[in-house]
Amino acid sequence: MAIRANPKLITELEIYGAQDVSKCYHCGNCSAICPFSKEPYIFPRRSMRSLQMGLEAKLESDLEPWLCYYCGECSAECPRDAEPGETMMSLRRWLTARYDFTGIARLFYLSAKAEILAVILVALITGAGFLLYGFSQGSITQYNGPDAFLPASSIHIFDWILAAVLLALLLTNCARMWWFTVGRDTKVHVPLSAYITKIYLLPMHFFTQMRYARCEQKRPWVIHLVLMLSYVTMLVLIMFFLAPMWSGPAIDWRVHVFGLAATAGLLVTTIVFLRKRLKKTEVQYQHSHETDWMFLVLLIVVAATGLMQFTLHRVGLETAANINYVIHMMAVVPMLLLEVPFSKWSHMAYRPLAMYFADLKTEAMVSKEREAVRAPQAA
Amino acid sequence: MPDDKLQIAIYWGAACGGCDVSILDTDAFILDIDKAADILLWPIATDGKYKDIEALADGHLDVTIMSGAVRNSENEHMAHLLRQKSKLFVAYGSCAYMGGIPALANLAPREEIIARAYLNNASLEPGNTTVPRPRTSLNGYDLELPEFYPRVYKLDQVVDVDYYVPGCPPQPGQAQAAITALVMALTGQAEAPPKGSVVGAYERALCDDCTRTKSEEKKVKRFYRPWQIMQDPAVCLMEQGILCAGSATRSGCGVRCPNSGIPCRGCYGPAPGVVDQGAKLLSAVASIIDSKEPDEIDKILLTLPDFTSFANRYSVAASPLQRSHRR
Amino acid sequence: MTFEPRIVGFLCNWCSYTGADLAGTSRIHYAPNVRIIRVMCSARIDPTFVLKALHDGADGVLICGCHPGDCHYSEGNYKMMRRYPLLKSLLADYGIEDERVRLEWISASEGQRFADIVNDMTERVRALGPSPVKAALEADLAER
Amino acid sequence: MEDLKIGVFVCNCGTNIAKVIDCDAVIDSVERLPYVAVARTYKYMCSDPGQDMIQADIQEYGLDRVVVAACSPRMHEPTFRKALQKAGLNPYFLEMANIREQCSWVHDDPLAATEKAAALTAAAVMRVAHHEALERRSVDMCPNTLVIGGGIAGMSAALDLADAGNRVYLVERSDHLGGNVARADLTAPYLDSARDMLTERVTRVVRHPNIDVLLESQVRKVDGFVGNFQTTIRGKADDGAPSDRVYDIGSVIVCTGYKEFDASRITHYGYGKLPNVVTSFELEKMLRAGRVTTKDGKIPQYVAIIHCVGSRNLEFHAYCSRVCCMTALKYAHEIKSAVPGAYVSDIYIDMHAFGKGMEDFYRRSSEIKTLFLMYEKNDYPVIRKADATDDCDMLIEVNEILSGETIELPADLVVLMVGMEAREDSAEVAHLVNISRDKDGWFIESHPKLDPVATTTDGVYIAGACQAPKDIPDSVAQARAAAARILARTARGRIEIDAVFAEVDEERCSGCRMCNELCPYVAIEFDAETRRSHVISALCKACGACAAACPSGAISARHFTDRQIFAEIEGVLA
Repeated sequence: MAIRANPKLITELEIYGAQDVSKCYHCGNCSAICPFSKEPYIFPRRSMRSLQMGLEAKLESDLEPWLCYYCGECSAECPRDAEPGETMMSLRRWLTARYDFTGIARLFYLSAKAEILAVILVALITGAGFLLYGFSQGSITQYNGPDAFLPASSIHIFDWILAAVLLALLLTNCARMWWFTVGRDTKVHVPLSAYITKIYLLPMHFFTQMRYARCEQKRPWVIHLVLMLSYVTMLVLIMFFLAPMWSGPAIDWRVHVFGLAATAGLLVTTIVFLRKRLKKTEVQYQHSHETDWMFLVLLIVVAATGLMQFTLHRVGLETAANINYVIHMMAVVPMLLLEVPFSKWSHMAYRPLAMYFADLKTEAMVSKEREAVRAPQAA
Repeated sequence: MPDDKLQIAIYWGAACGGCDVSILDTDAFILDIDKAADILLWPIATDGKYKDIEALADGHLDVTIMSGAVRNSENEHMAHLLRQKSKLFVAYGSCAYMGGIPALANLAPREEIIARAYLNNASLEPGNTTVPRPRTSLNGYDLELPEFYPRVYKLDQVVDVDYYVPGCPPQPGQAQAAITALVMALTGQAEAPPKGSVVGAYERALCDDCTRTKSEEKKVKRFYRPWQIMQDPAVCLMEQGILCAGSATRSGCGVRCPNSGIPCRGCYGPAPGVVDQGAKLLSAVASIIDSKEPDEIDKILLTLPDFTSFANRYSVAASPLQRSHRR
Repeated sequence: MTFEPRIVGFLCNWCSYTGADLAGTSRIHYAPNVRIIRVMCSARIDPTFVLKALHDGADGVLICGCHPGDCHYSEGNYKMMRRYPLLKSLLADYGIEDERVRLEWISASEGQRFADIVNDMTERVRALGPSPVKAALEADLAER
Repeated sequence: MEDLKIGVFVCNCGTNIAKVIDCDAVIDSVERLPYVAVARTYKYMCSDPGQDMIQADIQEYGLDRVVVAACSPRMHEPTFRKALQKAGLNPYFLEMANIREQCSWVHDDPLAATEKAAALTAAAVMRVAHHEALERRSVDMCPNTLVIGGGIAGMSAALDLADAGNRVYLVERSDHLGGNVARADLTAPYLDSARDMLTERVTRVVRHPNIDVLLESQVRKVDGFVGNFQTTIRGKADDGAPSDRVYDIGSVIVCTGYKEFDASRITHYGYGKLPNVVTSFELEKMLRAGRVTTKDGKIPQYVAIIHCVGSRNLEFHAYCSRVCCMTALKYAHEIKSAVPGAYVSDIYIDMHAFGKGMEDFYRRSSEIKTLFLMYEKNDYPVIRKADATDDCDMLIEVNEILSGETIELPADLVVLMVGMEAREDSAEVAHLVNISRDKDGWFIESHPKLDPVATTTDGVYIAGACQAPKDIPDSVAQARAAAARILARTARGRIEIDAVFAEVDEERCSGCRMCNELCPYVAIEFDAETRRSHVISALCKACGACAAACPSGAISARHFTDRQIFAEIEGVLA
């Protein structure tokens, strides 16, 4: 059955960042140089081809873009400056938009304005909300205690609600991703047992990013890993250890040692990334999409205000701490509510999933071939 | 008998006798021959015996004029004998020169010929299966017949020949000229022609003497037998689609056939220097066929039945293949 | 020792001979039984040549010219085309097997075709066995 | 025959001959032949030392005949003839035995090959014994040239010849100059206008005092021989009635060009049935008019260009038409500029971007987002009408190689890159000037590499796409090369013509006139007075048809006499 080609797709992808795909004449250098590219997942050339031809259906069900960590080797090697690495990046953005059923992701990727407006809007609502709440039941001068401006308990509840919403969105999109890439694939059937026996792959890919380690240069991997782990640590602290973080002025080192380390990690890595994206010396940081900036900016604001929060509280400037807290939340909420499910953050979920799926599919294909070989002998 | 008289023999091998008649046709000239020569052997006209010839000393005869081809052992025996007894040996007529009509039999194996003549022939009385054999014994008598050879030879395939006189038969005028030339040479009154030369004929082909007009437009869509078409007596027969051997035949006959509306049959043999009269006639015919389509060409050639016996009518034995090689 | 036919080939200079050369430059291998004689045009091939070759002991004769319509001399090959059926009937009357003499059109670009024809003809003539002509004629005249 | 001294020289051709043929064995077998005075082998006979050896032996042994057993006479006969001439021997006393192309290169059994080589060499020895001394003659060279075809090639050749001061008759069948180039808009790779380029040529040609432009004219006849042709050209008289005129010319350049492949022959493309499937030339028309639209005047959103239509496939033409690939890229650029929003797809087999600036042009074409789709030879894309729900007029199904997918490509306008084809009248033209055509109908050059401009008929040259598919620069180059070849000759004023021709022995000619009509060059004249035919040697091209046909053996073909060929037959069968 013939797949419909959509010559327009390539133009649409330009907005996602794929500017030079049409230059590719399929010498295959990129796939040859890529350390991850091997049967049955040969890329980036194949993905470039599908994109050139606008084979939407095929691209939508591809896992390849997620298997790439964008080390930039391919783009460096390309004789026609077709930017295969950047193409994979853009495909990840496009796929994120595809997985998202709300259409918000697509909106953000297609229009920076929309994203910024959304962020500002959510930020303002959050700010206004917390101020109202604060004044309604506490005093701006109080940080802790009975009439604290923003009591930890209620914030904790709010966090959990927020997490629930966020998770719901993210999980539906992940489910859609599974359906596109594995579920509806008629050629390869992954048995349920495999999902279970291989489940360990998921946390492994998530926490180690060991595939990234296979790239030529190791530093990007380290930085990327630090950023991710810091973020996760922070998330865990906030979700489960908010109270001890709150207490003071004495420092509860059991939690704060993690808090401070994570913050440091976040600050350092985001700064590194910002610098790279600004300097544009390395291929993979030459082309930055608006969403990349948004991601980094929010992250650094969150990290900075978080640290500020900690300090103000410890030095006893409680009013300032409260105001800072509101600002902190004005960054945190849009980040969690918008960025995580609808934008760059989502790759934290999609990439390990993709690798998990990829392994499952490969497994399934191999066993299928084995049977194919065995079958005639049996007959 | 006076010595100054030439000693000659006139003999025939496988021949119809027309050649001897052509000599007789020289009318009064016969008497001149008689004056000049003693004819020791001439089966058709004089009473000579083989043993008289055998008795002669070698080279006793000044000249032997032999017509006819060699078909059987007797023809060959006499050819050898006469050659041995004569100074000059002349192959007289188309059969002696090229094998002639008898040599057409070379296109069929001996067995077929015998069968056709003695076994399956309408003129035979039913049940008669008598076939001539070299030896037959009948009520105490032994009858011996010459051996019938598998093929016919022209004279010079059997004996050494000094001169050739072509024609079937040689045109009397030419015969007279040839004989005169020989006599002059023998009697030292003239230079003898070089050995092996054809005497009593011209150097060019018949068309040279043929008075019919020839144009360059020779294109034929079909061929005719002479009786199939009203011919224009003034125009080249080939141009009218009547197969004529004249262009491939040595002149000398006086264009007798074409002048009387009959196409040349080639009895005077090929033009000088030509290896095979038939092959040459073949090219000539091919060059006037008016078609480029193999199928049409074949159709046109259907109007040319039994081409070979026409092309080599007198020259089968002289052609490079000489006889049928069917196995 | 097996019988190796001796075949005389008469090839026109412009198509067939060039085609045979092409077979060479293309290194197309074929049976070594054909001895090629070059003539300017197939129209130059006098039937006498064929008779002469058979008389001198050729087991076969291959005649090649340009494809009809492609003659370098515009129509020479048609002249050969007209002689051929007459020649064949003449040879048949002399009892020469049909496959011993063959006419083929070979263009300057048909090296492979030439090789194939040579191989095919060589095998056919091999199957017929040696031509009886030379031996027979020698025998005829031997005892005379 | 007088006592001859024949020298036999067997070439090893490096190992080309020697690796299969035992050259010494060949020597041994020919040494015994009558008249052979010396027989040698050498590494490369055609090399200078090789030729010197032959010349030295001619002197030393007083050789009067030479046999060289080496490559094909078509290759080196002229070389060795020169060698004989240098040594003071008549060049026609040479005979070559072809033991390379027709022996060592085609046989692997050394014994059989050696035996054959010996036979061929023996035949040459026996033949050469009957060779006669022939003299080449020189005749006046008429400086006028007939150029057939008023396309870019014809005009370029005409201008060079005319600028050098020679008269040129430029014959064009149609009513205007320019040929196929006049049908094009821009040209690859620099996208400059074909029209501008052509206008300059045409005006110069038309105004040139030395060029007679004969429009709506056709060549009816070309008689004679190099340097001395007469041509009859049928043109229109003032009253429009056809009128023939005869011109004296010394050379002919054939520049009759090509015709485009008839796209309707490939059913898969539905050309003629689907209104929006057009040929490249139909698109050129739109581009020249400046409006690229569908049949019903709509602006096409999707444009697909299909390459190799009629070229590079089994059914139609195996050859590559050479210009289509880059023309297709040109269309991509022109369509993008004519219809900025259009999506252009290029469906190709291989992208042949040979030639100056072309690879770069290819890159630029992909930068403007041309979608390149690769299909397999003979696996034609199939075009069908799209459904009402589709946003396009047609759908093209392609088995795309680079993706391995079978895809369906939307299209509103499909452009078929029709290949080049020999004109239907090429056979007629070939006969007119007596040159040969290959199996595809293109005219054959005298040597594919070393002499791509001349033909097998001396004085007749070919240029442009009538020889093989060509782009403009190559056509012009070939045309100007042809002009240069002719100028080199006219400059000398006289030319040598071959000594090989037929002769009538009038002592034996009976005037049967069988030969008269046979000669395609009317070289045989019949004298009504003497009633003999004779050959006008200058007109004779030495085919030998008359010699074979002469019933009385009065005509002999010089250098191919019966005797010589008989000797050769005896030789190969010895």
